[in-house]
Amino acid sequence: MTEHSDAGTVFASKRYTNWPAMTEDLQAGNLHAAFILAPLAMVLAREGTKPVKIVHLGHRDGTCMVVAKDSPYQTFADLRGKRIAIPHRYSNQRVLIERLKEQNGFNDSDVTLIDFPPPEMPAGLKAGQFEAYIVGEPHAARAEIAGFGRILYYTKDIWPNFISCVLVVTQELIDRQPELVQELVSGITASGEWIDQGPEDQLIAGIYLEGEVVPEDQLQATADGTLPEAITMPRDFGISPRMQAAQLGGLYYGQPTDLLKYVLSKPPDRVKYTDLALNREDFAEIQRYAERLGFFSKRPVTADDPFGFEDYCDVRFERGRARSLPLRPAAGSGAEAPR
Amino acid sequence: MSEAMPEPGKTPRRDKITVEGVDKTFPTKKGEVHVLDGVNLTVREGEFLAIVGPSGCGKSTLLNCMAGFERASGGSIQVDGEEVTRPDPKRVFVFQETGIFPWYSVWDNVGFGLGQMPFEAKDEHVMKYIRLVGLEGFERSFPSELSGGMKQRVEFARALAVEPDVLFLDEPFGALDAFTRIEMRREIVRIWEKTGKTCILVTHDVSEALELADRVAIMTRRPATVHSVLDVDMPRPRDSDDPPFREMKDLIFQVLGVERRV
Amino acid sequence: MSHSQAPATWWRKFALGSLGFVVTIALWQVATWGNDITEVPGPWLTLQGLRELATDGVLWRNIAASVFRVAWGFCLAAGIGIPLGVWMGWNRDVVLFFNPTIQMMRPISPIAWIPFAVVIFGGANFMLAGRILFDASDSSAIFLIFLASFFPIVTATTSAVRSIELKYLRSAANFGVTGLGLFRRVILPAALPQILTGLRLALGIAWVVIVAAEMLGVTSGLGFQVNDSRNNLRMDYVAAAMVVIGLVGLALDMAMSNLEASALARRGMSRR
Amino acid sequence: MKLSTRIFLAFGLFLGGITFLHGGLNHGWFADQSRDRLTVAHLPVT
Repeated sequence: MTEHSDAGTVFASKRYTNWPAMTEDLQAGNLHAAFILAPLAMVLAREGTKPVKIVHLGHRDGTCMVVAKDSPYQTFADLRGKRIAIPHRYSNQRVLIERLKEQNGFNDSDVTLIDFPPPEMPAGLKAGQFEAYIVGEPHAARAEIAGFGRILYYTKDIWPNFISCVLVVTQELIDRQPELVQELVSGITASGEWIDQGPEDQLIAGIYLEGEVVPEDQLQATADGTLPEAITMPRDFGISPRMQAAQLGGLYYGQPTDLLKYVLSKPPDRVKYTDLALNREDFAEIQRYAERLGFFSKRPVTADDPFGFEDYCDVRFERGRARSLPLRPAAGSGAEAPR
Repeated sequence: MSEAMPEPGKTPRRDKITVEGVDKTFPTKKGEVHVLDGVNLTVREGEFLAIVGPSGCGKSTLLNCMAGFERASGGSIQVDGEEVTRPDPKRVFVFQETGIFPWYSVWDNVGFGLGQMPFEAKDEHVMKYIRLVGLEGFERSFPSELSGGMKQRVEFARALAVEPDVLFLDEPFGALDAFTRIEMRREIVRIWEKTGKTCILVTHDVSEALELADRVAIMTRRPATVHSVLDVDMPRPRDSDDPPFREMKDLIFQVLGVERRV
Repeated sequence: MSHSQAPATWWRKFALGSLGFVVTIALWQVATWGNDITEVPGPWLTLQGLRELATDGVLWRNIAASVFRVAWGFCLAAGIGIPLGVWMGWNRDVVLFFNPTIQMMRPISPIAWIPFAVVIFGGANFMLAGRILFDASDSSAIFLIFLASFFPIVTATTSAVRSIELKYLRSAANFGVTGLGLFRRVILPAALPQILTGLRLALGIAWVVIVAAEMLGVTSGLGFQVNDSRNNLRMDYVAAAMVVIGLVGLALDMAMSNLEASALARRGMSRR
Repeated sequence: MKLSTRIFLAFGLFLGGITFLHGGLNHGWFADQSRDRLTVAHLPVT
């Protein structure tokens, strides 16, 4: 509960369909908080009309490179002269590719990068529009589940603990309502820890096992989807925090829960939600690649116009007090939590 | 405006409309079209004058000039001594396919020219003319629900409602079937006799002219002028089979240079 | 059709119409046999998706957003387009002044305007009594709908006024009706049928444009629903959204044609 | 009732109705305003 309202703050999730729409809303002042690609956040901090700051990480890893199942490619070197689809010019996937090119001594002409909408990447691979694609989940898992794709690399194979999405907030929000930002960041830290290391036998508020009686006030969903309706989970789905997260994700992502279950469990370290604190070295390295790839072409980083960690990150909110999540023992859970 | 009605049939005294030396040319892409060439014509008050001539000879153009819809290129047209410059509710024009408004009911159409009036007075006035043309009971109907003849009656009622001095009739029965045409001719003569308006009828149907008019002006081919004006002193109601009727008809056809027998 | 036929009975219309409908559904079912929700879905999957979206409430929010934007864009376009069209139709110099510009801008598809729309309207929300009336995506979408509807309406109105039969104008002049009275009692009513046809056409175009316009830069509306479902690998939701787009578009068109019919009811022209 | 008023009324009611519907459903006109709100945007992608 924040100081301003006894009823607590409503953090309303708002789903966008593409990055440009989100960046435009951030620059236009219609949006003050967003999970966004790390390099894109740095570009906004550097060249955006409305200053933003990275206040926390969204998650680590969670990106894979996928090739056709029956294709001969076993390492990145095999992809010399081939086409690779990426989601966005300023995406972290492009930074990962840059590192792979460095490790394998590729120069720019050795591989062709194609900007491609993530949801169409599996179909694009199947249709042979490119030999590999690198994207965040669940679009990598889809090709795998559908049986025509094979994961060539998980992020951990290329760049362990790689930052992919970050939480940015506008400077205006930081100045106007810092305690809101504080509550948001500590909430995200707590839920991250719950997903990765939470108790296996406790259900988070709002989630009920099939057949359990659901208290009346939980039933209706508010118009803008802030207070989630009570979610009933099939008993055989598994009740580990990751499985509960898959159920919650289904509501907010609108994606099939079993797809999210797959992404969050096979293998478990496919995407990480802990250790989300900002650290200087991670960003410095990403910035090095970003500068080399000309992400800051509009306002190049020079000696007398420097661009450092403090210009795009604000660590104050990570040091705030931790927050505890409303958990309750899963009554009659019986079902053994899957490992 | 006195309601003194000269006895029907007797030639009235005063000149109502004088047309002197009127020319009319139309600019077209292919150069000027000379339609009227020195037309002279006088219409006496309360008279029923018919203007006859081959189609395309410019009789409608003359009527439009007299009504003020068109400006004469040369010469002058005067009504009650005043030059005609634009249309006036005192001189109402009745079109071939009726000019009544399909989006208004009969009542609204007939009352169109009356402007701001208290409702009772307007209703009484409108109903008077609806009864005059025999359309009582149809005041709420819309033109699309009426027959050709009934629509023509509405147009007459609308024209008469503003109590004009002059009625211009441009082949008003052209779009009607033969039976309705005869009925409407008798109707217009009855109204003319009852209201004493000055009527000017343009038609290419010589019989129609002779059945209705006191005098018939015969127009030449284009560029047209008035060839001659015949007095039609036949008693009403007129029968087109009477020998004098047929003689005048032959005369007019002769003047027009058109062989009558088929 | 050399011989004259009796008008189709109500029963015949319904039977043939639904037969056509059933055949289409059957073909659709066969063509998409066995597909799951991440491929082109069959009618049954689409129906289920539709039910889910409806019970979830998101469908109604998106329909409201799309119809809201079409309504405002269309009404603004009519509010400005009709008077301008009448003025252009009535005054020769005015049409010479405006027409070249209008005819040049008309073929530019509203979709091309999206980047400008977002920049122009990307800014603040438009508030009313402390509540958001138009948020950023609302106003840019309304702007696009305005453009999509404005040009057909102006063109239709201009030609409507120019093609008013001379005898009506002369009758009015003959009875001394001029100025505002002439517009209100003769010009507008005479031009109304063609204007209404123009409005119906413009509404159809607007509805096609709104879905495309909502694919970018908005976070609600049926266009957003299609794109968002695609991102979430829910092709059943995409198909469901398309069915809804079709139905709502049909409903709007029927509403418009009813308005047109009732407006022209007693003029004998509506029974086209 | 005069035709022109009927047409204006039809469009006016339609506009007013859909504005309230959209305002209510998408802009939370009728949701309780007592609580602080912060919208957090995201894409359905990790």
